[in-house]
Amino acid sequence: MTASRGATGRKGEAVTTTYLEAIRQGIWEEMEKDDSVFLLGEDIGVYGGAFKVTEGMLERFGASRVIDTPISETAIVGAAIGAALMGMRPVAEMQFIDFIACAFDPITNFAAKSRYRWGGGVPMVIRGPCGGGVHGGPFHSQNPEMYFVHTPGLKVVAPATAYDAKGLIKAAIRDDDPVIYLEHKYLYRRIKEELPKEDYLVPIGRAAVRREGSDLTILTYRAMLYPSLEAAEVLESERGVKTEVIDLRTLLPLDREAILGSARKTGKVLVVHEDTRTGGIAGEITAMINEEVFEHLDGPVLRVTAPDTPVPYSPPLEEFFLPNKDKILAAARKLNAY
Amino acid sequence: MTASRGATGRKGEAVTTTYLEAIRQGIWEEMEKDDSVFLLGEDIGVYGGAFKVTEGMLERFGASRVIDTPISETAIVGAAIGAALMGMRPVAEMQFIDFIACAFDPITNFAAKSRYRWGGGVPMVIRGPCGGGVHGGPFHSQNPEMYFVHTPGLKVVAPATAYDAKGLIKAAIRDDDPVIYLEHKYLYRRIKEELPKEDYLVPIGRAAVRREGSDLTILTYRAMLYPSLEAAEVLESERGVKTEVIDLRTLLPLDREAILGSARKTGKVLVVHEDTRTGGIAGEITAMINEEVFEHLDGPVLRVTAPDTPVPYSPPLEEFFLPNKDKILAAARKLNAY
Amino acid sequence: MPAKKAARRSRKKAARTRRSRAGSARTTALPVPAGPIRNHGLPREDLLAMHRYLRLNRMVEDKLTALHRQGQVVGGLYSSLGQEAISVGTAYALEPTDLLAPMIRNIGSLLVRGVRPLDLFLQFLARYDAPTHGKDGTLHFGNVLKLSLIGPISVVGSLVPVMAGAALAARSRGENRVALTYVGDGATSTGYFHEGLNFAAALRLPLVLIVENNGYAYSTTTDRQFAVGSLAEKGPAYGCAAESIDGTDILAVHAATRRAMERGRRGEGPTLLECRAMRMKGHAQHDDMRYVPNKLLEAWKRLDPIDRFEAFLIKEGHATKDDLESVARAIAPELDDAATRAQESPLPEPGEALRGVYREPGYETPWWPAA
Amino acid sequence: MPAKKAARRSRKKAARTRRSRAGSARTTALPVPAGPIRNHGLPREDLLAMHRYLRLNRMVEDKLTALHRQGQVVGGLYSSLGQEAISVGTAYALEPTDLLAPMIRNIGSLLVRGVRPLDLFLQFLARYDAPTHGKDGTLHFGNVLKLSLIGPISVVGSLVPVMAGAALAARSRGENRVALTYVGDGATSTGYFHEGLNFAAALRLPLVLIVENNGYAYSTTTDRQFAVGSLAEKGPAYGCAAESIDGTDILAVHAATRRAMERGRRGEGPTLLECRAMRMKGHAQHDDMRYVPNKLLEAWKRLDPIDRFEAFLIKEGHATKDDLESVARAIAPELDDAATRAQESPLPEPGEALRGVYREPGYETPWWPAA
Ligand SMILES: Cc1ncc(C[n+]2csc(CCOP(=O)(O)OP(=O)(O)O)c2C)c(N)n1
Ligand SMILES: Cc1ncc(C[n+]2csc(CCOP(=O)(O)OP(=O)(O)O)c2C)c(N)n1
Ligand SMILES: [Mg+2]
Ligand SMILES: [Mg+2]
Repeated sequence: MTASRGATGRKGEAVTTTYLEAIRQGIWEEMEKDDSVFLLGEDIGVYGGAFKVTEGMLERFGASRVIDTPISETAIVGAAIGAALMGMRPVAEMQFIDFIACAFDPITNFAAKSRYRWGGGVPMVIRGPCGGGVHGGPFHSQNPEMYFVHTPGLKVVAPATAYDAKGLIKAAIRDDDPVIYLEHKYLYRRIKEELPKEDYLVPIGRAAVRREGSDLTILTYRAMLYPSLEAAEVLESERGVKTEVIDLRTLLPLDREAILGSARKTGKVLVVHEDTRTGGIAGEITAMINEEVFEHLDGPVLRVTAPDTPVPYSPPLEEFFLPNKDKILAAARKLNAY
Repeated sequence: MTASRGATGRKGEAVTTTYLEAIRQGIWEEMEKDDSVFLLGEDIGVYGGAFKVTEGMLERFGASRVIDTPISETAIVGAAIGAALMGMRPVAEMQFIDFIACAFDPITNFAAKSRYRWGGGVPMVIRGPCGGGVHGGPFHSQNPEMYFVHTPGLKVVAPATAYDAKGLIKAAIRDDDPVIYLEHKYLYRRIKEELPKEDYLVPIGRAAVRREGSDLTILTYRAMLYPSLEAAEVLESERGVKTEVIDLRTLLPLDREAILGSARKTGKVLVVHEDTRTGGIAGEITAMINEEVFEHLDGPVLRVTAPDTPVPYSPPLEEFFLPNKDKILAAARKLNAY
Repeated sequence: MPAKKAARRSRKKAARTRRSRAGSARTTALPVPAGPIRNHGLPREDLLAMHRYLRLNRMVEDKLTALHRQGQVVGGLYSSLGQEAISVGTAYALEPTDLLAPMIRNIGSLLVRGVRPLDLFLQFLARYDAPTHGKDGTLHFGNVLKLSLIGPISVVGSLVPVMAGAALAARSRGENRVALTYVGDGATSTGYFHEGLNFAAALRLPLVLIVENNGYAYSTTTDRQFAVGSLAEKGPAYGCAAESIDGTDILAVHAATRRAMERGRRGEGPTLLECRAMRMKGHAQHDDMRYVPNKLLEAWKRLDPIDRFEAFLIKEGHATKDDLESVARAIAPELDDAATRAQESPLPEPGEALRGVYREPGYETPWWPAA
Repeated sequence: MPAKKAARRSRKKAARTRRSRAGSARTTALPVPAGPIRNHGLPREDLLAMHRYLRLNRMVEDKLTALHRQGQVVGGLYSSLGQEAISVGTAYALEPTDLLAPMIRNIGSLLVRGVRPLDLFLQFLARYDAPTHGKDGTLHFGNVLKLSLIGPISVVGSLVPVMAGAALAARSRGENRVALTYVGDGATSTGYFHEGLNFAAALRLPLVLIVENNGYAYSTTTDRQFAVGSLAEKGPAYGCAAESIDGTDILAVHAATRRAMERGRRGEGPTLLECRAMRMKGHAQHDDMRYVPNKLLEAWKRLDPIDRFEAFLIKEGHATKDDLESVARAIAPELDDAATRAQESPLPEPGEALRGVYREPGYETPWWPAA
């Protein structure tokens, strides 16, 4: 098994890489490059991870760099902090991101505040599968980003594409501050693309324009990029609304320039997120836009989000819960009417 | 020692009650009234609590209703959940609210989601001292409200006055859902007022207009009410800007009617919070106002907040960190210029 | 085996384990040889009732597996194959008013407590008439008032302090109820386990904490989870009684649970009960458990809890082979019927997703009485 | 006392404690009678150096108390009075490259590690030249590269997994360094303690975990925190060595730390070392500790760690009374000078509040080398 397992497609096909494989490749390459990078988490070694993100790594890098831990999220993160303070670059996996709640104190009180307090930098990555759409129910579907976006000292990234999944995990590992890397399990095997052969990074803090437009801006990230793009397509083809779609990619720090620039250009901004509504990142973005480019707004900043409930389990409930193309279209039409 | 300890002032003086004593009275009255109410936390019994909020309660209600626990925030909240599911009404103290991070999983994954999932209501209160201004440093000064405002299934209250401190703790205890009650340690003994003799509640979910005005609205809560009122005074006396000051009191659910009504009336809204900026509640309020009353806005919704850093320790740093009257005035003047 | 003796014995074993471990390939240990099943005075009707629950446990799970293969089950499916004696033996030992909280593999405990197979199928098929209206799946539900049953969440270990609190509530109301719940070997590494058990011990709460040591936490062998040989060694650290018992012997499980309950009712605080067994299937349906050595599975297969109990019942003259087979024959059509009814039952209406986050007067959850 | 024996003995004691507790008023136990201090072969210069650190520890705290009374200390002030032998004995046992992380009462450990009284005064007075630039107070700072020192946070127990991780990092780089940190009796109830110690034990990390059992967690007596008599009983639950020692005997502390370090370096994993002492002041300056019975304080006062060690030094002929007094005389002006310098040192500029949340090239923290 090699790092490029996923990069060799069936004969004759273009070589495409899944989102999951992209994360794996990114970690693999950083492990090859830098001895101070190591992994810890539950079932990441012998089993290769619940979703197989770390498959083959134990065999390649050995048990001292790929550490199967007890079920101890607090100790996993705590130990990662200790190792990071020593100059290592640990990458800790949460088997499902929902269990990051068990490590909330070491993340928010220890890791996030360490550098500010005494200069003790914590170059650590915590990653794990987020999000719904696979009927995981309330404890295997959450989107915890705002807990960390509201914690100064952390960085938070949330890739939507295979390219970014790889580029961001590599950037996160090389970053000198603690990065919460929030991947989406729904995208793991559904999203693929051809990746560059050479080493590349996606810089933390930079959004990407996925589709240019001048009439309306959709700001979104992670899995919601796809229904947003579909909606943009419909808006343009059916109504002639030239819709810009921006993939935030990094949630902390937000790419102010990209957000404000597009808002200034279109004057109409819709924020779409899978996370629940109240206290979601749409609020932060709306505040930022109000403060900086209010006079350019032709309508209110609107949002399409999950409602304020736990993530329900039964398919009709979860479908109702998740934002989708139609909900985005409805909001965009409302906004467009301004 | 009696519940009304604080209610008997020095001879001849009006009978005033401190904010701290008001919380204590509220708990005491609910303990007297309802056998299912009990307290648990660190040093709340023999010692009466690090800030003496539960002073005298062990003597009055006995060790089975005032429980000194081990240093186990997860178990404190976990046990409170178990007892609440059994129909009790536990009130758990966090010695400093900063340590609530150690109970993040039981609060957000267990308590908040229980009723939704299977009807298992969790009538529980978690309370503790928040906020800065006393040089407590990064771990004794935090304002953790947004972690809970972003968690569907919880309610979050944050009193600014002694009247509300008492009325809200009583309402929280009687509430059938989990309530995070976030008191401010700076106000404990600095704020007093005369309280009604009779039993009263402050309903959860209702803001209070602290000062009426028609030109500009300041939305704020807890300790920031006071510099906001001072600023409003200056605005009106020096500039003739009739400034409305609304004390949110409850952060989840927000009082939409009060917020939107005032925004509609004045068209200029400033949100002031002591919590850090990015992901703070100002964002949520800005989004709500954008969505609902955008056409009534005469200027952007602006915010005055703490910056995105841990709470620093040294007095000049903490003073610089905290919002104050002058910062509010500066933002209000900017807003007023629209 | 009384706590101290167990702890001493297992400590010796631990020392041995540690010594041997350094060199050898890391794996979960083979079962210790099982002693004969012994009846501690249970009448025949109890023995047969327990047998029926064991069989029901297994057949409900077989049915769920079949439904899963047909794509009917929403989400994951966990199995208790090989561990049924733990669920059934512990739950059967309780009085109906004792407080019970299952973890994900304790479907047998729920059956004993009176949850119908239909309720379970509705849950796994995520139907509106399920105990959660389809908002959550698997065994994630409870009913405190009618069944003294508290529902779990996925986070392992979380029930330990919750059940300590439930026991506390009962005691403070003068009710003489014990609280029983489960953790796996893996879950003993959580802060929840530690804080909850210590809290119960410090407050002398009647908590019976069953540790199902099934050799694995997902793919992780016990020697990579902790450095003790037996999890009963953890009891003395909390000043609480501990025993390590054969979890494939339902009567041993039942008897030990009874001892623990009595300790609890006498005010002696919690008991930690390690029940040793093997997880005979993967972590969940998707897991082919390639990581488990065959010889381990074979050794444990000889200790199948139902086979062992049936042999005992026959040998002791409580039942004939045919009696026992007729139990399965009687259960099968019941389960077919329940499965059909579940499949015919409607999914929830989408708008149900928005209801019941907070108390809503008038809104009914099927398993929780309106206040 | 070797681990097993200690655990057994303290278990017996626990049983006794539990029995007696039900009836009696709840309180922390009186000290067990102390044995004589014995030298395990340390040369005189080490003995005198340790004595000097003990004295320095106490005098630095006395100075801080004086500064606190003058309103110069920003925020709370914690004391290690009665516990100095634990900080000094453990830290002195380490090699300079061994990893050390103090908790709030371990000012003595920092002094041994080379932190100057001036640095401490600057911290407590929240000055710009303090190790944290005034962003945090007390002992909340570290310096990994120059002092192998990791800084704590207020959350008790949190250093346990952090130091396990530090030990792991060192091991993975082939460095033979042990990691040592502290918890109080109260902090043993945290999930951090459990997960961290178990993690270290499962990975066999060279962690030396000192439990300072000073009878109280703030106002809470040990019997309301846990149901064991000695915290060394917790060791076997993790499969790790444990000892319970007299924390007022600096040489016993030193020797036990050395044994633990050797175990760690031999690859035998962590050691739990309970050091028994008494917190002779309130939880912090504001606390008059009305809740502590006088007779408890009196009993422990007779076990003052400095008095005991001085009596030993005199008795064994290592020093005269005057030698020892001259130590204090030499320290006093140094501290006066350091305090004056700290008081004359500037507070941070307000804008400093915004700096250093993330890595900022060019921004220097005094105690952390720029990358
Ligand atoms: C705190 C937490 N971390 C991770 C998980 C993911 N997870 C689910 S079950 C499991 C293994 C549990 O092992 P064990 O406790 O031995 O129980 P078993 O599955 O063997 O019954 C893991 C890691 C979880 N549910 N909770
Ligand atoms: C997790 C956590 N909860 C609560 C506190 C508040 N607190 C600070 S010190 C203390 C008591 C600590 O007792 P112990 O561990 O025995 O240490 P000692 O003060 O006796 O040295 C408490 C409750 C804290 N710092 N961390
Ligand atoms: Mg297991
Ligand atoms: Mg203590």
